[in-house]
Amino acid sequence: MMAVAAIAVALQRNLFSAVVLAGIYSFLMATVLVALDAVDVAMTEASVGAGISTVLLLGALHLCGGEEAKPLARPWPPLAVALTIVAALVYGTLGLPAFSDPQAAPHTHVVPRYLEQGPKETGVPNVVTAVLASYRGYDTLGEVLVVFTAGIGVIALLRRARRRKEGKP
Amino acid sequence: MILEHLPALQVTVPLAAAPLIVLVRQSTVAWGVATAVSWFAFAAALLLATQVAGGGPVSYALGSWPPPWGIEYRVDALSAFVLVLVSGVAAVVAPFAWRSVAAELPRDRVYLFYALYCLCLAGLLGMTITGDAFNLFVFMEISSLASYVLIALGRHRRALLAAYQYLILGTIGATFYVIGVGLLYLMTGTLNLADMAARLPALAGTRPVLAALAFITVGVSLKLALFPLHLWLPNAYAYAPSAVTAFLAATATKVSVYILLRFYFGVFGARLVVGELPMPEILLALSILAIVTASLVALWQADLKRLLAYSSVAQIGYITLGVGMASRDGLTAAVVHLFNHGITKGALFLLVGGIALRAGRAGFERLQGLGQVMPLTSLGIVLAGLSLIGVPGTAGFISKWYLVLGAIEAERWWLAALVVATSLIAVAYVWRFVEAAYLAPPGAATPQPGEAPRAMLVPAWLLVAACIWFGLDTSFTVRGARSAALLLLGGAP
Amino acid sequence: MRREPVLRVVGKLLIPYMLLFALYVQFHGDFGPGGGFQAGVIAAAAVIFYALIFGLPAARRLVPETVVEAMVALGVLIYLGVGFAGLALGGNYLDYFVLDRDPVAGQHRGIFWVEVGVLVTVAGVMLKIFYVFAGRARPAGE
Amino acid sequence: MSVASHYSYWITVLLMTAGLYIVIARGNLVKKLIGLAIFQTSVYLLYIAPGKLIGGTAPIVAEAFKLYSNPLPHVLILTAIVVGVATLALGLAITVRVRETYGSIEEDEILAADRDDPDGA
Repeated sequence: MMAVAAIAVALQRNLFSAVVLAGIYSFLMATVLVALDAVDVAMTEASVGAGISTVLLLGALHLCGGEEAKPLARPWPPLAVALTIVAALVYGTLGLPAFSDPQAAPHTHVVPRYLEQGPKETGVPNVVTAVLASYRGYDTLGEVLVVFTAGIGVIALLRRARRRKEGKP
Repeated sequence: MILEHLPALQVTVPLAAAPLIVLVRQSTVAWGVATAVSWFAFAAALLLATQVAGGGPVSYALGSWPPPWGIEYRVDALSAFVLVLVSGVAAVVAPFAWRSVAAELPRDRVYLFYALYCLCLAGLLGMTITGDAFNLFVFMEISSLASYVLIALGRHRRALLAAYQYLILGTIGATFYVIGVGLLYLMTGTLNLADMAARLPALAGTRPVLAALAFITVGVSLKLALFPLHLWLPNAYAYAPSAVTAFLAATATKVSVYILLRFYFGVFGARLVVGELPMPEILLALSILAIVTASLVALWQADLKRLLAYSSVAQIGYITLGVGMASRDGLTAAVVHLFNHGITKGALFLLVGGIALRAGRAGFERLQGLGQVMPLTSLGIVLAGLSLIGVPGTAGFISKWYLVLGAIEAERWWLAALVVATSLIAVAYVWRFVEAAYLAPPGAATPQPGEAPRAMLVPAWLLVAACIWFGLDTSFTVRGARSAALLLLGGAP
Repeated sequence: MRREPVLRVVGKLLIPYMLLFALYVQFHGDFGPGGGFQAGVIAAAAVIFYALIFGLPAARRLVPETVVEAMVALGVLIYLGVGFAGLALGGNYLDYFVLDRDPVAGQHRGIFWVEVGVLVTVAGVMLKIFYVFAGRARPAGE
Repeated sequence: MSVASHYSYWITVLLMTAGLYIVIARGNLVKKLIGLAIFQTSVYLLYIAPGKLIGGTAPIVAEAFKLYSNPLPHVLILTAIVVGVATLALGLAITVRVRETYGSIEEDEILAADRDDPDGA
């Protein structure tokens, strides 16, 4: 279903429906993530992908107008690029550990300590939170800074100047 | 005690400066904080470099969690070298920005500019210093997002489109990098680069590892504008505000080269990359294409800023050429050229920024007779241009010298000849400036006589002086680059 | 939309609960899914909801732009501050063990403040972006 | 190495292609950003799917469970989602500015406008 939604987005020329489809896609993604036990991620994807992103896109559409002008002139070269990448990925993934293989490297290295020691060392039973805020707290700091950068970037780009400057031709 | 925490402070102090600037909202204070912070970063980088030169790699566990469970900061000869370059350029560009930014940006956005400048600097430093693959991605995004905005703040409306294209390609690059890291993680179960390197030899040659190598190469190549993935660079450099162009040209692509080096030699290991795969050949071919085509395209540009931007693509080709040789001299050349080209291009773009302030833009029609109108600026451009060509006595010569040495050592005579021959194209495009500035009388579009303000000229000349200084006294650059090259070939990250 | 009584009443009723839910997500993050980021998004969504029902000027009165901009910066500073506190108390950067005599309690305290920082910045940024986009659409909204 | 054991990867690859195709092929700036978002989301699956263990539960430690899915990719992807939305917001902000200065968000129209009027109106 997600695949269908993604392809529908690709084919849709009305930007408004493309945005709505992208929102649906995000919700489907969130559902899949719940099935994969990633509840924290699913929650974020639902609120961010389906919520914030859609609101932002709709806001931008409101400012930009909503119909895509032209059908594709030459669809083949981009398709070729995309297919090359598929080939590389298929080649790469064939050697990966099989789905749900408990002996695969990600399950045997590094992570066991989080699961076994995490609650004791940090006093937090949600291991995702423990890893997020403590073991890899510095990544989260970086993440907050990315949000911060985007925030002040948007301010810098879109704030209405008090007076119109000649600096912007 | 401070010394022991330098690796963390190196990045977090510039990071902390950004929110402070946003809170204060005052452009003078913002400039002061940004300058102070960049000088602090420079001092910290120098101290770290001496520490590393004296006592080997420094490792710092953030949050006191031992790696690979926590995130590690790791400074060795190579990263210390890049840290010095990035923070040094930042320290020179910050004073320059004072007048340049005031002239090019609306006043109520100036403080935001400095906040973004600090973020961009911190992001680049964080990318260099980190020993963790995912942390690298996070900091890459900080610096990239900041630089997209910085470019979009340019005065010309094309700056917006340039920033947009850079955003799309940069994000694709970063996502490719994440895919590569993901594959590596699935195979090794770790994100720490050193730990990865230790666990990879057992898996060498398996398909996911090869695919990861491919994805990381393509992703990072997009960021470092390796031919043919350079399309975003000329527009971005040409339309960004002058201070931004100088800073990004001197640092951003260099940090990406550093990442490529780190992954090739520090993680995958020279044995896999050089020994079993045709990576060196691919790199050599692409580099040669980059050097030749970009140099030729540069010849036809009508604007000095664009000319220099295309020349950057060509010069990056020289760096990757050195990487592709994968020998001791080749890598030394790559690392030395990383540094030398950083300061040369920094100097050139700063001087062009001065011209842009006086003349509006840097189209060649406005440069007619500039030698009489702005004598110091023109002289600086010529001197730095000599370094770009690689004339003996300038920094550029040193890098080309090692490139030729590396080629001869590998008995690739044609490669040595090519390096010399392509330098002649550089002569041609630098000559175009000389011709306009000194041999033509001032035209209608030439600005009124008068130099750029001292606050802009002094930083620019500092870098010009550095181009000459590092051409004569090579002890810092070559020694640093040599130990970095040995470190890379030694296999240890 | 501004004269819809049903919406206004429902909005008035719901928004406090949305904020409450944000706080629940924030502090329950230790035990169930959730944390600063999600809570920040929900809190911002509550205010955006308010703006949609009562109009942008009303939302701007409720949460003024300057406050939002300060939030954006303050959250980051809280997070960085936790890191520097770790340094000041003799640990490494972002070391939570030293924040309390009992290391586990220290961890708890560190995680708590870090999540607060995330909440403040994320809510601030999301709101700010919304304000900026919406303000762009209706120039008279100032 | 059966095909069935890798089907989660196939889905990822398919989504990735669709996203990337939209980015490269489409000339509309907003559409490109949607494509970019899909491209990024597909990476989430690449990370998370292999972390799932059948019979495991979400990584919230409690007495009743013994087997948990891998929490580390979850953390990474949380960060990646945030980065994605930050990029999207910035990209849209730039698009809005482009629209205001050029009056269009179609790539070819903008390029044509630049050719006709290189100095910018």
